[in-house]
Amino acid sequence: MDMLYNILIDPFVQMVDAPDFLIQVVWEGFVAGVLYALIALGFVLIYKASGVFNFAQGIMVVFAGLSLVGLHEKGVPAWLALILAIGIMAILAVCIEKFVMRPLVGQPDIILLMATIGMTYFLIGLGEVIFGGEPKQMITSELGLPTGSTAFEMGERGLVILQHIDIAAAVIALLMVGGLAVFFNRTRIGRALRAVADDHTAALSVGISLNQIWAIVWFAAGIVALATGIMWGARSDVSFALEIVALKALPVLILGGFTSIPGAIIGGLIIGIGEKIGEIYWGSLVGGGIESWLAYVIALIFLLFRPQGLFGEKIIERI
Amino acid sequence: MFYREAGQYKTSYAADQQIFPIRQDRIGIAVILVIALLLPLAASEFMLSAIAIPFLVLALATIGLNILTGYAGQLSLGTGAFMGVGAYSCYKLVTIFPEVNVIVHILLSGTFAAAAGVVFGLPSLRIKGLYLAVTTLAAQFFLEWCFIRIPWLYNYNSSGAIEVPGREVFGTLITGPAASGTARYYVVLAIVVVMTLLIKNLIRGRVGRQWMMIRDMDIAAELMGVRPLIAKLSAFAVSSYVCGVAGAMFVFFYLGASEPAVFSITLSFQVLFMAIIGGLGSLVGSFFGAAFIWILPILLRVGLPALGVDVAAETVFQVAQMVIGALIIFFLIVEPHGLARLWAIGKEKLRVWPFPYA
Amino acid sequence: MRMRTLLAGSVLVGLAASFAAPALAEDSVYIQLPTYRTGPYAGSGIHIANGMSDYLAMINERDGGVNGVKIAFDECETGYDTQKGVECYEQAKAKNTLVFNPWSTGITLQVIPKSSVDKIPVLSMAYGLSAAADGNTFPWVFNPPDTYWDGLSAIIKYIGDQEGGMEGLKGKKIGYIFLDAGYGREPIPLLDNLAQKYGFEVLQYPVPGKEMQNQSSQWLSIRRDRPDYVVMWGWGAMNPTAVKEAVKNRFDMSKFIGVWWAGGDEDARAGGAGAKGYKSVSFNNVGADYPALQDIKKLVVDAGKSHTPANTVGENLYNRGVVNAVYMVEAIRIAQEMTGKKVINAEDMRVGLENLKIDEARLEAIGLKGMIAPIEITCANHSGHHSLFIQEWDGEKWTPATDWFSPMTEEVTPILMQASKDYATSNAPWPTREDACPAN
Amino acid sequence: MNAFVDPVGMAGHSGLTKGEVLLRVDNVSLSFGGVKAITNISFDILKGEVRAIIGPNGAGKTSMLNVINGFYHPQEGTITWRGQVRRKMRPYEAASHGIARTFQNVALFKGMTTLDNIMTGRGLKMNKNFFWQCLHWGPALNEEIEHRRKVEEIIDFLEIQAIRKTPVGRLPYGLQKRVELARALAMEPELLLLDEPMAGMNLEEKEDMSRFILDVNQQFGTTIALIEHDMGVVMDLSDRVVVLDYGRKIADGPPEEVQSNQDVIDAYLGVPH
Repeated sequence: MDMLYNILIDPFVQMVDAPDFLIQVVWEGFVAGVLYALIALGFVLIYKASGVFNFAQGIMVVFAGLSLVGLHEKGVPAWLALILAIGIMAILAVCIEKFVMRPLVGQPDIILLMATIGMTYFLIGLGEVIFGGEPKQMITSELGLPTGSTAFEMGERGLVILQHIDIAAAVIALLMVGGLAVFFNRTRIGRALRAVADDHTAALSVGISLNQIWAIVWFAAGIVALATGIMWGARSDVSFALEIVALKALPVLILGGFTSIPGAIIGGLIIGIGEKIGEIYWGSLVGGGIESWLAYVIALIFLLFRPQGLFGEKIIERI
Repeated sequence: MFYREAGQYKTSYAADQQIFPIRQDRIGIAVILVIALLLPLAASEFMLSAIAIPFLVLALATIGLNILTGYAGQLSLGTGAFMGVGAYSCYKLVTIFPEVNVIVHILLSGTFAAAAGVVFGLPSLRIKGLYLAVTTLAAQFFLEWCFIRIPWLYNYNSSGAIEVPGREVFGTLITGPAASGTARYYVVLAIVVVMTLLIKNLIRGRVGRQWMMIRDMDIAAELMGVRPLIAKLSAFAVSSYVCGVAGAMFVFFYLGASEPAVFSITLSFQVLFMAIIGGLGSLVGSFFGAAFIWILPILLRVGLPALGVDVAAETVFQVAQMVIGALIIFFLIVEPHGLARLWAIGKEKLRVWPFPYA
Repeated sequence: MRMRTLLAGSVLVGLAASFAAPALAEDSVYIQLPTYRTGPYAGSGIHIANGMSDYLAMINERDGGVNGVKIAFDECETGYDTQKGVECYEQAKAKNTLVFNPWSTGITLQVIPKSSVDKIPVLSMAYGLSAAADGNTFPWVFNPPDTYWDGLSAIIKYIGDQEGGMEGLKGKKIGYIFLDAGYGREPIPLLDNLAQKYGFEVLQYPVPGKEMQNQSSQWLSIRRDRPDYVVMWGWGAMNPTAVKEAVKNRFDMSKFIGVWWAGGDEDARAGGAGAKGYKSVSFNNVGADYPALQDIKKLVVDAGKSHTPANTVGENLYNRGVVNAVYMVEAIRIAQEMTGKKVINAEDMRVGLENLKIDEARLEAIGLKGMIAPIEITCANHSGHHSLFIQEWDGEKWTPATDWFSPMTEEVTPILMQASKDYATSNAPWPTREDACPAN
Repeated sequence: MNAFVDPVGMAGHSGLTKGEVLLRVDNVSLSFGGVKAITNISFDILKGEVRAIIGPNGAGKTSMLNVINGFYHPQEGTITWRGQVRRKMRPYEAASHGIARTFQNVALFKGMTTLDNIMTGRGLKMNKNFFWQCLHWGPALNEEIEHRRKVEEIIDFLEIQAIRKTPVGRLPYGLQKRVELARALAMEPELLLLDEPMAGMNLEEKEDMSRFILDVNQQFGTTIALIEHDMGVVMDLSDRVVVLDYGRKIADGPPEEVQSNQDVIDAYLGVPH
């Protein structure tokens, strides 16, 4: 009886009792969700254009963040370091296209997935050789990002604290999504990209260069990775442990669908907010720490009812 | 010239269906087995304990994953957790029934992993491909959490770890810290060889064909009378059983003690690599893959400094990691179907050697 | 083709050579240092590794080794991964290391059962299995100067002092945020005991290893529960994230106390100005003004014989790495005295460690007076419940916030003995000590 | 579901005599979302005959086969199989009831050899349990060899001995079609559904295939329902023809009769509706 009360009633009582705290929890979930969504966005971009499930997105986040901070540590001014980091992501994109994607064109999904895992290994090693293994502080203020926080008083003891960097993260994420939407729908390259996504061979036959498109897509994913690296780095620090956080994008992806940009955003928010609320209001019932698997279970249950994901079309099997 | 099957006629279907229909292959496998049997005479303790034993155990785990992914076509990222289920159940069995032969426990522990595999395999009836892979991560992380959170599993040890007690079989200590590398090696070798053989049989019979039908074209398979529920879940069960046994052996014959972090996603990936680099859907490939992913980095780490390349330990480690990453990509480009396919191509070439075409 | 054969051949020769025991020169001993300069825990591991190897290098440079016996040492990268750790151990065994320092609780747990069989002492300085302090049960394992239980009791004692005595703890809420692994879970039984005894409430906030950099849930819960103090058992990337989150959630930093492994300079620095007041319990002082550290700077770091950045010499984790090396060097010295041999082996090393005694005079001679408290290991007690102190982050560096004080030995000892007994029974037949310790 | 399985050999055969109704489709309708694939179709298949289903592209022919072997479940109408009205039925149940088929786009198991592909057709008739399977010895081995013998008979019948151990992915299209037929025959079905068995074949291959189909029908007495575009083949092979257009039945009867039906001619020539 007590247990039922704890599961079914008590969490809601808590929520009503401390609405300020609930708002804070939802906000934290929202910010985490935005960051998950950013990582997921990188996956989606590449999957859309090349059908590759890019496992290396996580390490690309780390790599991008490390390049930025590492260059700054070497005495490069922040703005120049940012430009150089973007440049490094461009070089990386070209290399990946030339040395990995091009030779593997037309291989089954799982082979391409494995290749990206191979890339992950390579980049971890490379990153550690170049930048060393110790975590680095994100150069938040040097990049002109806000660092303070604003607190809103609510009621007697109520308090909602909003970190400026989190607000910035949300704004940047929004801008990136908007920018990508414009890029996909309004530019020539964007249209070519969508054509490639629909059918590689058909795209080739109308004179679209796959190699060029892929390099551009990987570059776009690299920029998304850089943004993610900066934002997440500002929340904790830039280190190789960050790579593990990227795994969180996977449930987001199956929720939102591998090919849908709005799906990535909404999936990210559902997972972000869902797991925070779950952990804080229900997690303590089983000793806490359930965040490590809650997102996957949410996604799994969801998939059982809707195997095609949030934005996917209903699958009609044919033979 | 030497590797040629000309003149070897099969006069019965039974003879035609042997695992090694070609005489030279039979000789080859016999030689390998003899070498494996004699290895402890020549090898150092380090080679046995740090290379040979984990190699064999991981090869078995790879075979387990290969059943699921290579033969039944269901991608799984939860291998590490299923190995963990095997290891923890074996630990519980050994501590609850100390008088029973530890090898019995190890073989039994797989059934618990099989049960876990079936439960987490249920979504495979509705979910396919990469989506399924992500859902197996739910198994990975949930089970990992259980290994930490259910103190009963590690007998309430304050350290949260499980330690392998010493157990004897036929008067020889085979587990625990005092067991010699040689004893542990022979037990591992025996279990791995026997299980590989049994699985080979399973795969070339009706059950294996059902799995491959589901893999190659699940709809057609169903139209031909395969029940997806049974075929998929049996693949999950057998695969997890094998992984569970491998997990139990990993702790009992290699690590000697273990904490939950051992069965993390890293292990799952490691085994997946072995399966893919070796070649999905190939048993011999599982051994190749395990050798590539397990032995090569050790050779690099031990070998580079020994060559007189004077670099810091972590650099060797990092370079080894880069080399492995690059080699994975290289092999995928050269032969996406893994080392097993390279091996098969090599054998075909050898059959007609010294002529380029037959 | 010839090139390839040549290469393959030389690899094989090299391998064969490396598997064989290294041909030691007459006057040197070998120590393998398992370290991790890569992976999620590298942030903490690098400084430790630097401190250890620099001190050993300095001893070789300045004194030509210990009593003329050079210390040959090399690192083995574990990446904090147990599989690699076991590999390093097997390698170290093959190369006849004097002592094995796992630097990871997981690896320590793996090697403890093997150590007594292989006769290699395991030195797990203030980590690993707390129960191993019982020298009667664990003759081959050493965890000086203190166990986690000592550390926790010291923190509680300190909190009690802040509240005007232990009775002030009554009705207080103490939050415990920890890495959700054996390491973080070990202190919980003692924490519960103490809570019962002193009437405070314990709130647990586990941080899964995968979520080290994503702690907002834990800190939101802390904000909701408003504990009076928060105690942290963290390592690697978990620490800086926790400090940042604490600052973000406006937790009173002076009431946030970490274990010694949560006291890295970079851990605290991550919180920026807001981290001022963050505390951690410690058994070594920071700073590079000690003569021994000056020697390291002069002979090793500035001489370009190490990749340590000069500004990190004297940081908390670096100095702790030095302490670990000091224990080893002193143990070698004592072993030499006791056995009369110059070149000792691992079994002699165990004797050295078991009789390790560094008093004030010796500290003075080493050139580390004031950095650490005197220490003494006995046959029965391999840890020693030595004095600790609380240090505080002043925004730039760590400064002592208290004097040295001793942990609650009387609370720790029973739970420690019980744990050691449990370990031996659950791992029966656990080898008994051949030369029983004299009863004291 | 195993009621019909006869482990010894001639599984699933009902004992109906030639000319009796084996399967009847009554008023079947099928739609996906709002799209109607089949509207109110009724026809029957008699034991021992060759029944053709023809019609222009998109007429719902393949959907009809899919309904018959349980892959799609019609929203309306019933299917009577051997005199029993069938409710919802899973494809594997249809298979165990003696319905086998081939596919429009070859649906062989690409990772397996010809021999293994055909052996899969014997799966329903093999029943040695898991543990014998692991040992691959004694009863399991005998079973395997017994079925191998059957499969070898089919291999001889379809003249594909030379490709026995070739992975099917490497075979040319015509041979793949033949292996697929072999696989279906290995099931010893009572009703064999062939979805465009001659699509993409050259004249010679078509002749071979026609010969095999007739032989199967005459030698084994297997009832055959086939979809085919080549009118010549249809007219030569089939006893009766049912014509579909836009999901509706527009004609049903012997080939000559259907051939002269005005609706059929219009459908094929594309007279606007």
